[in-house]
Amino acid sequence: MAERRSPAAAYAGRFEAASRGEALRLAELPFLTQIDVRVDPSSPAAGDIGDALGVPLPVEPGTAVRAGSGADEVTVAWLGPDEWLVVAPEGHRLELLRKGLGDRHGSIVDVSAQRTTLLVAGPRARDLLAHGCALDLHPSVFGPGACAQTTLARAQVVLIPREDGFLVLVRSSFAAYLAEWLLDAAAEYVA
Amino acid sequence: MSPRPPGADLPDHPDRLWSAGEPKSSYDVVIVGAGGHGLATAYYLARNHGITNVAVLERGWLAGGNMARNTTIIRSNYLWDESAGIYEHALKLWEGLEDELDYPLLFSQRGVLNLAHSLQDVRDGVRRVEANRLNGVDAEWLDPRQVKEVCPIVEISPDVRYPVMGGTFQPRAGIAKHDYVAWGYARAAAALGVEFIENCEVTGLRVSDGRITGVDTTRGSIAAGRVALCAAGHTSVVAATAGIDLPLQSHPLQALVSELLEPVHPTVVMSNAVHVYVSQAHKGELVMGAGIDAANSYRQRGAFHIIERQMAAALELFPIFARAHVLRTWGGVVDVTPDASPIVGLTPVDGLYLNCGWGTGGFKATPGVGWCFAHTVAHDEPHPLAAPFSLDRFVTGALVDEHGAAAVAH
Amino acid sequence: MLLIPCPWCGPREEAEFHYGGQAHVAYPEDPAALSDEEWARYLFFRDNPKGVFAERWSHSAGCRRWFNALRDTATNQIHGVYRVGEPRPVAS
Amino acid sequence: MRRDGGGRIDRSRELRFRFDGQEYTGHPGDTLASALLANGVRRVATSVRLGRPRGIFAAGGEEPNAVVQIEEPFPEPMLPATTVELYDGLVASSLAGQGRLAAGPDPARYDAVHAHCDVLVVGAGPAGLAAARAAAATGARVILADDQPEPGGSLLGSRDEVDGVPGADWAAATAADLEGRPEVRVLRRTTVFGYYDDNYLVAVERRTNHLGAAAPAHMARERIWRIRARRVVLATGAHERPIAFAGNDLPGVMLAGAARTYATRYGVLPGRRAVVFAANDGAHAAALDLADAGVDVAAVVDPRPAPGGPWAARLRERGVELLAGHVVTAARGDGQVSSVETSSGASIDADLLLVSGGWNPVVHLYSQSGGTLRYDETIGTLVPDGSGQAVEAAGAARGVFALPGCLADGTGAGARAASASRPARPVDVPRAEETAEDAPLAYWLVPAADYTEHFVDLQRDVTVADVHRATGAGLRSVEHVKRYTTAGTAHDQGKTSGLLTSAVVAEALGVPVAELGTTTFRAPYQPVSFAALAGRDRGALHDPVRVTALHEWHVANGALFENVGQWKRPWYYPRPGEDMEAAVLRECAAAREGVAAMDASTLGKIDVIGPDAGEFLDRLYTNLMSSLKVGSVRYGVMCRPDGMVFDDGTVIRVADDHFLVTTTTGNAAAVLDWMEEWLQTEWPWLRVHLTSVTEQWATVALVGPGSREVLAGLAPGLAVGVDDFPFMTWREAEVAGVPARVCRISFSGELAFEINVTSWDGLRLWTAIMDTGLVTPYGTETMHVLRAEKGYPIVGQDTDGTVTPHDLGMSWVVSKKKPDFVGKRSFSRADTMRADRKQLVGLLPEDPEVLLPEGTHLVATGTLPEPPVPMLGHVTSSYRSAALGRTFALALVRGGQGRHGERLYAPVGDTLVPVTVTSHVLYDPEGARRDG
Repeated sequence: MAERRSPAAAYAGRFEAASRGEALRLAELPFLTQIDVRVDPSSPAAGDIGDALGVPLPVEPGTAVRAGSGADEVTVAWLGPDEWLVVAPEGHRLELLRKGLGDRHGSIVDVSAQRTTLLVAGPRARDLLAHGCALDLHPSVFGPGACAQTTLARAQVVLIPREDGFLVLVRSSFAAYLAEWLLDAAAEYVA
Repeated sequence: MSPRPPGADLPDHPDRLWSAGEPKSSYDVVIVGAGGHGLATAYYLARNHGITNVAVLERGWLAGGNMARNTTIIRSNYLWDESAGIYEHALKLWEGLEDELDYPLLFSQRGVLNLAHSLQDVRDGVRRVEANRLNGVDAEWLDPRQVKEVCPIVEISPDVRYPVMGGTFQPRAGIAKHDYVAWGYARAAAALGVEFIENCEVTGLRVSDGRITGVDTTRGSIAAGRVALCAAGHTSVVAATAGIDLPLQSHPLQALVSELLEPVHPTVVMSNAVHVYVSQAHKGELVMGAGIDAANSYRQRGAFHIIERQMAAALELFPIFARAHVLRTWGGVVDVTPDASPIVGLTPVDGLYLNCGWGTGGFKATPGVGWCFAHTVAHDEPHPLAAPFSLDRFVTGALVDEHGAAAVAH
Repeated sequence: MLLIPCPWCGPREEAEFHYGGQAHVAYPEDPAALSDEEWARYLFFRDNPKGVFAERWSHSAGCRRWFNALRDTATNQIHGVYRVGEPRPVAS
Repeated sequence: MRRDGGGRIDRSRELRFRFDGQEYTGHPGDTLASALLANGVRRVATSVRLGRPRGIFAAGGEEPNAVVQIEEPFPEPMLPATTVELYDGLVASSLAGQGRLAAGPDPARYDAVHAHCDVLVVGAGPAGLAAARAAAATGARVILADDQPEPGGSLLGSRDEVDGVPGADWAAATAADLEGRPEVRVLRRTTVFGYYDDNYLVAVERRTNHLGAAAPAHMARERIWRIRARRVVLATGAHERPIAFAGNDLPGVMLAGAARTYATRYGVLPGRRAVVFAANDGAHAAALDLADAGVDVAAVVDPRPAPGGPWAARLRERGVELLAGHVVTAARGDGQVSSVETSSGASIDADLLLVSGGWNPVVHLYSQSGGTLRYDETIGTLVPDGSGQAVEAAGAARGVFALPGCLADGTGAGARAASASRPARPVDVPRAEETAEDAPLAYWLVPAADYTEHFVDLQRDVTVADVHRATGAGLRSVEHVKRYTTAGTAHDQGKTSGLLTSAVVAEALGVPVAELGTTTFRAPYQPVSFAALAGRDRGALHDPVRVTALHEWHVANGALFENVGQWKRPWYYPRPGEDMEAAVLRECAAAREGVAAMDASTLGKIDVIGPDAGEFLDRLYTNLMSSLKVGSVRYGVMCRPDGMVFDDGTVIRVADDHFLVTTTTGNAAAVLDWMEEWLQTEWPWLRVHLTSVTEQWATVALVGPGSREVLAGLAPGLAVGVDDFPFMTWREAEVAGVPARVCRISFSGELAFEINVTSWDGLRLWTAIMDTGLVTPYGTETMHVLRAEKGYPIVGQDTDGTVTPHDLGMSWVVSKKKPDFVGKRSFSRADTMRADRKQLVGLLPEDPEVLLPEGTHLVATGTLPEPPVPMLGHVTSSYRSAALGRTFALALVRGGQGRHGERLYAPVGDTLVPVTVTSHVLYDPEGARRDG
């Protein structure tokens, strides 16, 4: 029986080849847990979900929090005034969150396979993304702790800056397009 | 040295066109807007109906609005009977217009191709062609190979993102030179006694007891027995002064030209799916139009990303254009109705007549609109070809939904 | 390309937004009670001013929130944005 | 004509190039124009209308004459020779106004990039460099863009000093300092060509052109910069303007400043013996520089009665004749200037006639920003006069022409621009020598009896006589004159001719230039290639290709694909030797008689969660959703407020407060937006959340009488019997070892199951299904045949935005109980109540082999009357049916629901095909097959 397969699996080799130089590192981080959380941020339920996550839901637009490490690491990204995306290693705490919400109004939806996560890192990561992203990615504006839903090339993405690069969360059906686009844009940096 | 370009052989303009003057205090008919529609209406009022005490008021310079900004495509291959009726009437008039006006209009019946890029485009295209034929409008369905025969530079490889799966072709369709058309009408109307007043913006419609009495303008008040609105994108603004709300939204529409190039493009190609339409004008420049901006605006310029997308689409269809250059971009303001069809006819105000909502289709309709609207103004009742385009249809629901037929109705 | 200040995400490119036309056109309380004329006005008639216009936008490629903006259609200048449910500010 | 020394060219290297078939050489640092002049080439073009010889007139992008065709390394039409950097192997040819496109594909790459800054400075001349320097000193993020290969602007073509060093050296040092700062970006060879709303400016960087055939293939040849700037300083300089006199188009007539640039920057003498015709001191200075470079300046003709500036004195000191109060009346020569006639009666032998009617600030971008312009009578030109955007012009771009003024102006503007972002830091103003100059005279037109050789627009061959003819024809607007004469519409967009045309019109009409105004400045400032604007959005990247989790399997198994929106969907899977018809008949038969499977993952899926979810859906769907039981599935239709069908799909109730809605493939995003719009803007009190899960799930439709058995084999834990698992219910189960949600729904009328697994597991599920060896994969074409046989409409194919659910024969899906839902009110409008609306019917061609083309219309009579022929409707779907053993179609027909059994005619080509109208449900109308 075939194994499960991530949306950008076919690009692993080309990502690796593009990452051989000093300039860039490209990779898919497959099978991460992703949970879409909808809840009134001022409600007790929001607090309980934060407790379940081990970190409060960030209420400042365009921010993300990161807590824990290893298998317990979790990133919570603000997507909207009552919406967050929880990103964590595989097999993470969907049920804990459901328990946190209880039967109060809100929604906890498993969207792990809705988007896949691409890592764009290295000294030229910002330059690479600037070819297709209209946001100001300067670290003084969009550094660790920030996040954004925006467009990269012609795909909608969630961008989460890290110390050494960016997580680019892209809808699974667009993953191949975006991978091709990134590799094409990277031609000048990896040649 | 290369051969003499066709620009060398363009016809000269007449030595006498018209003269714009000072407004009189009163006219039988005031036409608001000296664009193509206003000028053609004035001409046919005088020629067909003998009404010559007419002033055409223009807030800027004559034919300086959308008439000066459009991509000059002329066709009549519309889906719905109502549209085919008025646009085909226009096309028939186009075919005799140079003689009628005694003016070289560079009317060139080089055909218009509408490309299909999906199975649904094919269905819609065949549907339109078949409707055209039954309506007596010339139309053909072409397979990709035939598309290539009509326009050899079109990329018909099945390997592109949105391959060409065929196209409709109207051989009698084509282009004309917009300025020459306006000037031809203006000159002919002026010869019949019509007056043109430039730099004269209508700031209000004067209504008394439910009847129009005149207009207020930046050059004073002018009395009028009848007032005909031909103000395109600004119709809402003018009509609002008489308390008339219209189902119109005004949007920027952009177009551009390239430098002069040796002839490569023998026809007109339109593609709704990739939002581009292109022809090569007589002097050799590629003339291209893009889609409209989403948001309402009266700024006569559009957003740059629309131009970028238009170029990407153009190069998918015409890889040969890669190193052509955009010389100039510009925008017009088009007034769009909910069903992408115009409104032509009477209003709740006696003696006030409405001609608007042509969206992207105004230029090609010019003679037909002028003819029908002049009839409407002269007889105080809609011309039969314009009757389906009443304001009332939005109440009954009897729309002429060209949106359903095509994303854009260029 | 306008720079539209999403009331949540801050200034973003126009291409991230979806245009929603005139703001404050409420769905009728009881459509069945309306005449054809009144229903047609709800369906099809919208203001089209040359000047300040209260209009709706959705930050469709961002936080997906609908909001309102006051924009001058003659200059494209945005005088202010406000969230659904907030009162229309006085245009500057 | 190359000088022995001087200039910024690298004489140690020689570049070979060809022009009009002749071999020449030049040096790095040359433009094609300077290299041609150095080789004594004077005629570089033929005019477009009159066929007159034309030479090089300017030294920059404003060049109106020397527009050439690049032939190699790759054909490119219509480039000003003044903007083409010379490279080895360049082959170019002269043109007569019309360029040539390459026949083959352009191999080059192009791209685009977004950039943000506190201060964008456009132009790296003295004012621009000073502005960037002042802004950068505060630590602000600065972009300095300049169209030349090296910064310096006018300093490169003059002998002025700044801060005690030659201007070009100061520019190089300043640029080097700027480039060393981490927050400053200096863009060379970059032309800012558009200024849009909200300080969005676009520029094109020419990155590899100057490398010729050596350009690296992986580098983008041109790059569009999309720059969002907090503030903008426009230091775009000025263009010198010509004067209209007889023969002013002859090769050898050149702008005075251009001639100085050729001598000083490129080390080229544009002629040996010159007459200068100018009404400003700057041209006197240029004359002196040219004299120093070795040009014999025979005379300076100056219409001003007594030009007395220091330059005039120095000219006199050198023995140059100064004809004050005089004008040049004609340039004479056969193919190029050989003599110059003046109003003093003199005829002076010269091969070079340098003209300067004054300088026009380059206000194009300022105007594009929405800025207004004011006519300045003293310098006879348009200057910036206020913009709604955060921009200011500096230096020559706002009419400050002298070097010290430019440096001070730029410094001030740069500091002000940065102060919006950073605390101010005092910066010293670079020093340059002050020269007291006499007031210039705005001089346009040399009076004459005959104006047929006084050119205003060289590239369009427009003369003063042409302009007079236009005004004589009654035209009063400069826009009309432009269109009548075509002045200002050529490749240079009137950079040198625009204001001159206005002035000639103004004089003809007897009105001030200020009153007449000028034509609008539009983007792009310089022509930009289509390819640069398209960037990398070409070919496979033109528009995203969306694929499902099963895509690789479809490709590997020979599927042909249909574009549905951005998706690639398998269309059909031909076996060797099969055409589409054969493949589809086979796939259909498998679904009707055996088992077949389709990848249905592209359907949109939306989780609708919250206590008011049922009520919310009741408001949007035409039928009742709140009554749906947990564990059940219901089909629904959504209409727009105008009552026309917008989308359809199934809704499953996952839990009391949780529905999962499916949408059509093409409408998924639109439906989500639609739902959010109603929820957020109309019913914000409803406690509902919407989450797209389209790609969370891979969906496989398992169809056919044998599907139950296949599913049972794959899902041993699932009770699949007809009573255990009734139609329109769903179950959770493990299928092929993968957790799945299985729905018993059918879009074919057959017994069918829709299996949803996470998209990671999609391929696994599909492979397991195919590995049974029992299942035939089928594509969208077969899906369409199957659903059409059952009369199920496809939104967008059988509807076109003018069709209600009633028209589709689906009144059963319209609730009569609900007081309201979106669209309901429109069902009682006059037009939607008409009995003769177009309604969905089936059509059976009388000849069962005849397949009606989709789009065919229907008429009532067996012979066609003269057009217009009344049309009754059209064919929306048409297929050859394996199950029916014949062709059939669906159609929208006027009053169709009352026409069952009627014969109509379908014009196909030249024949009229008789067809019988039937119910739109042609296969298994009793629904007997859905339970297997």
